[in-house]
Amino acid sequence: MTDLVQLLLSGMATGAIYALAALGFTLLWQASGTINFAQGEFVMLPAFMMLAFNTMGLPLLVSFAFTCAIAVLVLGWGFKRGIADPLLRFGMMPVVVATLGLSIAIRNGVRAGYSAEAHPFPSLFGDTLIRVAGVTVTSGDIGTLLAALLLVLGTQAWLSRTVTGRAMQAVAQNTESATVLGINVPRMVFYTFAINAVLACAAALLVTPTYLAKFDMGEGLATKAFFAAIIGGFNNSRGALLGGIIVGVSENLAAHYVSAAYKDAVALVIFMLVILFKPQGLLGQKIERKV
Amino acid sequence: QATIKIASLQELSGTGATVGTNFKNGMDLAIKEINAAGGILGKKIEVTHYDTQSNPGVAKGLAQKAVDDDVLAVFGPGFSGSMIVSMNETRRAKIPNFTGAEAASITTQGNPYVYRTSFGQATSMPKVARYIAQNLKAKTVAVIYVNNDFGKGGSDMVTKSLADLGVKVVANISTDPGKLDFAAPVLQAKQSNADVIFVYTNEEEAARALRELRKQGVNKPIVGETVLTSQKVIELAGDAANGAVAHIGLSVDAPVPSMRAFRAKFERDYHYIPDHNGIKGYTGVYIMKAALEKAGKIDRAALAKAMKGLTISAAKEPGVLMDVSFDDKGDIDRESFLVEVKNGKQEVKAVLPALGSKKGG
Amino acid sequence: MDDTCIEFDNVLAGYGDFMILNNLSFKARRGKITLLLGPNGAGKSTVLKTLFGLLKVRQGRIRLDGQDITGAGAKELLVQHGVAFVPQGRNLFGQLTVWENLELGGITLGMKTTHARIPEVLELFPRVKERLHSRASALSGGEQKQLEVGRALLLRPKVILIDEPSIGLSPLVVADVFRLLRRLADEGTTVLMVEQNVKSALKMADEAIALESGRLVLQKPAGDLLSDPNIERLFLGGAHAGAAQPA
Amino acid sequence: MKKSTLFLLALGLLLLAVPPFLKNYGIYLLSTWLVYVIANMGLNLTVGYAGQKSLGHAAFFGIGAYTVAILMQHGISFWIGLPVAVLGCFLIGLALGFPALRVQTIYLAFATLGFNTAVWLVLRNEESLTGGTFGINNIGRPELFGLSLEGSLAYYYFVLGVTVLLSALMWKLLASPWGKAFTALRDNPIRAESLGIRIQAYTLLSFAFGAVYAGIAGALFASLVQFIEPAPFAVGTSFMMYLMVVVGGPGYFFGPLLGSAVGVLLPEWLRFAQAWYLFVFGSAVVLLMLWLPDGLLSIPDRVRARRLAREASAARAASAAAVGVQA
Amino acid sequence: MTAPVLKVSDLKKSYGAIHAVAGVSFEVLPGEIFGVIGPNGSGKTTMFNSVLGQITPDAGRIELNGQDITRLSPVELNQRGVGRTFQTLQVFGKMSVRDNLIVAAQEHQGSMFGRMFAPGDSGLGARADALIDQFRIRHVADKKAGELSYGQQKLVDIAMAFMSEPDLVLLDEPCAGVNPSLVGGISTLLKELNKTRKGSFVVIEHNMDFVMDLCHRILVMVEGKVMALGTPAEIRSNKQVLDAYLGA
Ligand SMILES: Nc1ncnc2c1ncn2[C@@H]1O[C@H](COP(=O)(O)OP(=O)(O)OP(=O)(O)O)[C@@H](O)[C@H]1O
Ligand SMILES: Nc1ncnc2c1ncn2[C@@H]1O[C@H](COP(=O)(O)OP(=O)(O)OP(=O)(O)O)[C@@H](O)[C@H]1O
Ligand SMILES: [Mg+2]
Ligand SMILES: [Mg+2]
Repeated sequence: MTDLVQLLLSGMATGAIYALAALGFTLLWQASGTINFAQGEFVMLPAFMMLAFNTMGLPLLVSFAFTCAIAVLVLGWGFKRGIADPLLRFGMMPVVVATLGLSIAIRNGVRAGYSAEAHPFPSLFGDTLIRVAGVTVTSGDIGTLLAALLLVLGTQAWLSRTVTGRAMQAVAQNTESATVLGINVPRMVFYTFAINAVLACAAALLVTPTYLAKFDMGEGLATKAFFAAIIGGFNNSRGALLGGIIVGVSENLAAHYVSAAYKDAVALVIFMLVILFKPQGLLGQKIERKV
Repeated sequence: QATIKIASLQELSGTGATVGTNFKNGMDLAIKEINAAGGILGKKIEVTHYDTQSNPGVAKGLAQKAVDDDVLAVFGPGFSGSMIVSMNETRRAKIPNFTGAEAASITTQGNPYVYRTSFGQATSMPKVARYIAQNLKAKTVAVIYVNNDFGKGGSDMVTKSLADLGVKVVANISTDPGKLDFAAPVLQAKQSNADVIFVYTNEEEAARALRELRKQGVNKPIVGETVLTSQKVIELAGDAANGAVAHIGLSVDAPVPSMRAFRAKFERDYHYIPDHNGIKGYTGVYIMKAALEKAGKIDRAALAKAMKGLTISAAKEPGVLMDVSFDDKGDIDRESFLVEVKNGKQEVKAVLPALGSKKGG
Repeated sequence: MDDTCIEFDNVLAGYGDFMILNNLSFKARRGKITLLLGPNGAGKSTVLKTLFGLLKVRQGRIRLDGQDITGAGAKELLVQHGVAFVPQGRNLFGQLTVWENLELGGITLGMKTTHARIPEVLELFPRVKERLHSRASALSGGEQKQLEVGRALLLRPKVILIDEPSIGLSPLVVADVFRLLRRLADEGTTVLMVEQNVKSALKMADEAIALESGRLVLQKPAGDLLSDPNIERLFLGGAHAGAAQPA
Repeated sequence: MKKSTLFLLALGLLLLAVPPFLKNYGIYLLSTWLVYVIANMGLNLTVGYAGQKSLGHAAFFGIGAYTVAILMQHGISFWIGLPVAVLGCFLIGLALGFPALRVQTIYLAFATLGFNTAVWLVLRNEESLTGGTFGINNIGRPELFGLSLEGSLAYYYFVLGVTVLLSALMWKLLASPWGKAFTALRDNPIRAESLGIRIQAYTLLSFAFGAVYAGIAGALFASLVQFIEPAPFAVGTSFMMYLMVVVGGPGYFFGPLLGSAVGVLLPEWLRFAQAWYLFVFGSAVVLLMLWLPDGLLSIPDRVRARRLAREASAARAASAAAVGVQA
Repeated sequence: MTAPVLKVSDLKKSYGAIHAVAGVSFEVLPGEIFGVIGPNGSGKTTMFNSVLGQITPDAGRIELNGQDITRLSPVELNQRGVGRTFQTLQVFGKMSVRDNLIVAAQEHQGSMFGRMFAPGDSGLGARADALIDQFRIRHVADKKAGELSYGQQKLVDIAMAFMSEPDLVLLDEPCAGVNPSLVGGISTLLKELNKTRKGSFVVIEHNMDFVMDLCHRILVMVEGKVMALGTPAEIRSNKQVLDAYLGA
């Protein structure tokens, strides 16, 4: 029983990490109708930036603040001007491929220009072990889980409760109509990417202690985040959290109770079942077609 | 020819990037030194590094390119899969091929042109097994390994070596490359109640495994091979690394002055502490130098011939860092170390003599 | 100052390299309903899109109340000049609810004003009111059009550009909408409307402009045109169809 | 039409005449390029023509490669292995089409990605069959009419021949009503359905045919590299294939030719950039997309569209001049 | 009495609490032009889509020439000679107008396997050209359909429905956005086809001139139910219909 609880708790902590990465996907999907295949690198880059500030002697949270500012400029504004503005109107394919190219460039740029090594990263919540009734969790695990919850709910609320959030969604659904209504389309698109950049920084701050700062950390992160986002529901930010936790927990349970070699397959099976029978995801809303 | 042209095929991107980059940097350091000191037999070394992208298909093409370029020798690749493909090309062209790849099958094919610059698993695992069986007096072992050719090969080999010594592997736990959460593998190892836990993964995963082992309060001996106690893992795992023991073929923390000096030079040039792959690359070039000097001419056939049964003493050629010798298959032999992590530092518990010099250890 | 509200002065505009409006010039008067007529593909919708800043003007000028607005963007026109545009086809946010669509329609007004005005608009379109919390994509074709018209009226525009509002609306609703536009015009709003429902549109309009191949072919008071014996030939039989549209 | 025929002839001649003057590496690269051309032709059918977002193409590449490799390992000829691979890919491709009947766009992309991961897991874990992470070594090359294709040049010509043959077949297919049906399916499936186009059948077949091309390419790849392991058939390769198709021009017949060159040859040309070459490659892909969002092969289309637009403009201006103003 | 081509009995379709179609029954006779009118949101399009297999009705039975076709897929219906248009524009935007027309009928030429080897235009070029002329879209025949004006696309859409020479065609607001001169043309065309090929048509339309002139019988739907069914003259004088739909 304690074993099960241990696995569940551990899985939830890992799941929270996946959820943080998945959150960016769901945001971009809802608010710009795109998928950013460089999202993993959008987490990796701030991780290195923070590390750099941190090694320069700045406290972690100050490093985080600086990094956010730079990320909003580079990953937010730069991405909007450089990729979203020119390509969004051509549909999904060019954006997908441009972000694929971008991920190759960022990943290998960091590798060639900085380091191919993994670097340890300080944890915001420390690494204190907490033992309760035979089950051990770390303060980092709990902190990550709570932070993920907070960010997910915040993003969700922003999108669905505020008019700006809705305007962002409107732009994604029908840019021309949004223009006609006087919605400042470029600004909404910028908000979307700026928020995404900040989310990526937050994710970097929280996941890197576990993931370690490494040029290819984004690759694995992105794959898990895709799974999480699909399972939870791509058009729903809360889905990211649920999906992440399902992936994290099911991996652990599968590794323990099924064959370890096929442990990935369990998350995969859930993923496939969800896609086929509830493509909108567990929490997503169904999109009906109208003819 | 005015220079000695060599090609280096390394995993510079993709999953093997850390390995390949270390090897490359090690090579570059050695070449810089050698060239500064006048080269080999008066000729400078000219190296071209190629990125295999950790992909055997690319490695094969690059090996052909090296052959097309008529190089004297090829270094790498370090991934066993890539090496198995590319060594066919170098063999056909009779080009000596130095590699850091560890898979046993590389030197069992009777290819006279391959030479390892470090132990293969066939050499190292028996040493680890002997330590587990004889020093730790363990009866059962749980193996946590990474599910790629490196990890799977090692796990197979250690299982066999342990069985030879009457030790049983009671849990064989595979983990994926890049795995984050070691809760399940560690729990499984714990539940197997094995006397020893043997961890055989890449650096980052090793660090995570150590952390999780500490988190779940495992107090069984934790043993590894090379990676587990490497500088990187200690850096990444922090306190959790304390107490881990590993057999290390090459270590920058070996109690050998030449090794310390190498570490200092490497750190000066590249601003980080090399792992064993850095040493493999560095010594590999010096091994070639020694062999060429023994042959007395810059010639592929002569190099290959000189490599047969070559023994190099560190006193004569300090660049090899430690005395090494090669057998006819291309496998290397030299002293190795048993290392334990104490207070975040590697401490050598024992120096294991080269296989060739004396049995046992 | 004369009562010219909208003025196209030798405008050349189109899609990419395909010029649709060929040096088009016309004027529409303030507080009047000007009807834009012409065969399919004549460039009527293009006129409205160009005016609203959605297409680039290559040559010529567009003026609004004497002010040059060539090149002005949609938002500027909407906020500073009080121009609203109801395009042809479907222009809703299908995944959002009817209410949310209305809210977004008033985004340039601020939410307080918008929320105050929404009930007024809903009174005009009871059908839409009933579906207030449905997703817009679930509405019938005509209901969607009503919502679109309502969304534009929310802005209480000074100038309203409306592209074939009758598409999909049932006769009673068409009559309602036309009556509504008439009332707005009488209160001072300038209406520039494209319609294929020529007969009923002419009855409520002040002036008619006819386009063909992006050129002005006729500008007349609507009443004159309605009583013109040539109207049948012009718009119901397709007199000029010859050049652009071989029969 | 004439210009493109001329271009093709020139390209064909080049591909026939140049390789004997190349060294092994060049020949190997060209062979690899052709292998990817075949695979991407298949993906272009699925993605470019039929509009089905597939991120699982590498799975079929792997199935083809492993089928032939495993059979050859057991002493069965390449020439038996190849049809088995084709049949296998066709059937599995059909099966993968079924998700596409339920979901579209990104959901389909992720379903196929999941399929790719599943195949990769099997390749890696079923060691007794696939050699697991150790892969399969010493895969032979086939003989053709008693001619050995062991040499790299011979094998190159063999791959070239297969490429030409498969291109011709694809050309024929796309020129037939099927081509239009695929395009209709991509443009507007709802309308297509109402016109009696069996969108289910065409969806499934677009996957199946695409898979067959990938399978053949995989078989050729196995014999080319003579060693296979699971890594080249993981999701990353599917991404790369998708990238190649889109960069080349999805829905353009010769798109895969150029796209594969970008994916396979360009990184090699960029090696002069040393450690930075993949950075340069990634950036180049981004810039290419920004310049030509519809792919390299959209250039002629763009030029033609421009010309047509100008002509239409002129015609419109003329007819406008003909209508007089009445006031 | 002749057997009906299309027989719809007690068709129902609800979305939650909204009863979009609440029990509709009618018959369309061979060679008949059958009008369907009703206020916005009265369920006309939903009824169409239920009959045509686009959406699954909750209840009811649909027969084509005496055969049950309830829940058949749109493809099967088309193969049985039922053509249609949609209320929203539904053309193949990236294909030329001519290809739009050809693809609209090619699935009726030979077998699926046979088409794999057939010429690209399936021998339908002449038929497509005839329709292009009839709908006066010759000057845009080679343009991409997505780049046409609304009305032009509508014309292409309608022409597509006729390409496969169907026996029964259901048109959802064919005249919306079409220039009056061409509305007359469509009217003439329908009458012609109706005479020469004995084709039957069901037309949803808000253009009363068109409907009253063209249709033999008219069904009036209100709130998902049938309010009236009769000849144009009867409908025009129906007090209820006047109040609910036509206005004075
Ligand atoms: N998918 C759906 N979900 C919920 N409600 C729907 C859906 N589709 C249609 N409705 C509702 O059903 C009713 C009938 O719609 P339908 O489209 O059939 O009307 P219609 O008679 O064609 O109207 P119009 O003349 O405006 O086109 C409408 O009130 C609409 O809101
Ligand atoms: N996006 C586009 N790209 C290229 N050409 C276009 C585009 N939209 C419209 N056109 C062309 O511009 C011309 C005029 O179109 P416009 O939509 O202005 O016509 P319209 O007068 O509104 O016709 P309708 O009555 O059919 O709505 C048409 O010939 C059409 O083919
Ligand atoms: Mg128009
Ligand atoms: Mg309708």
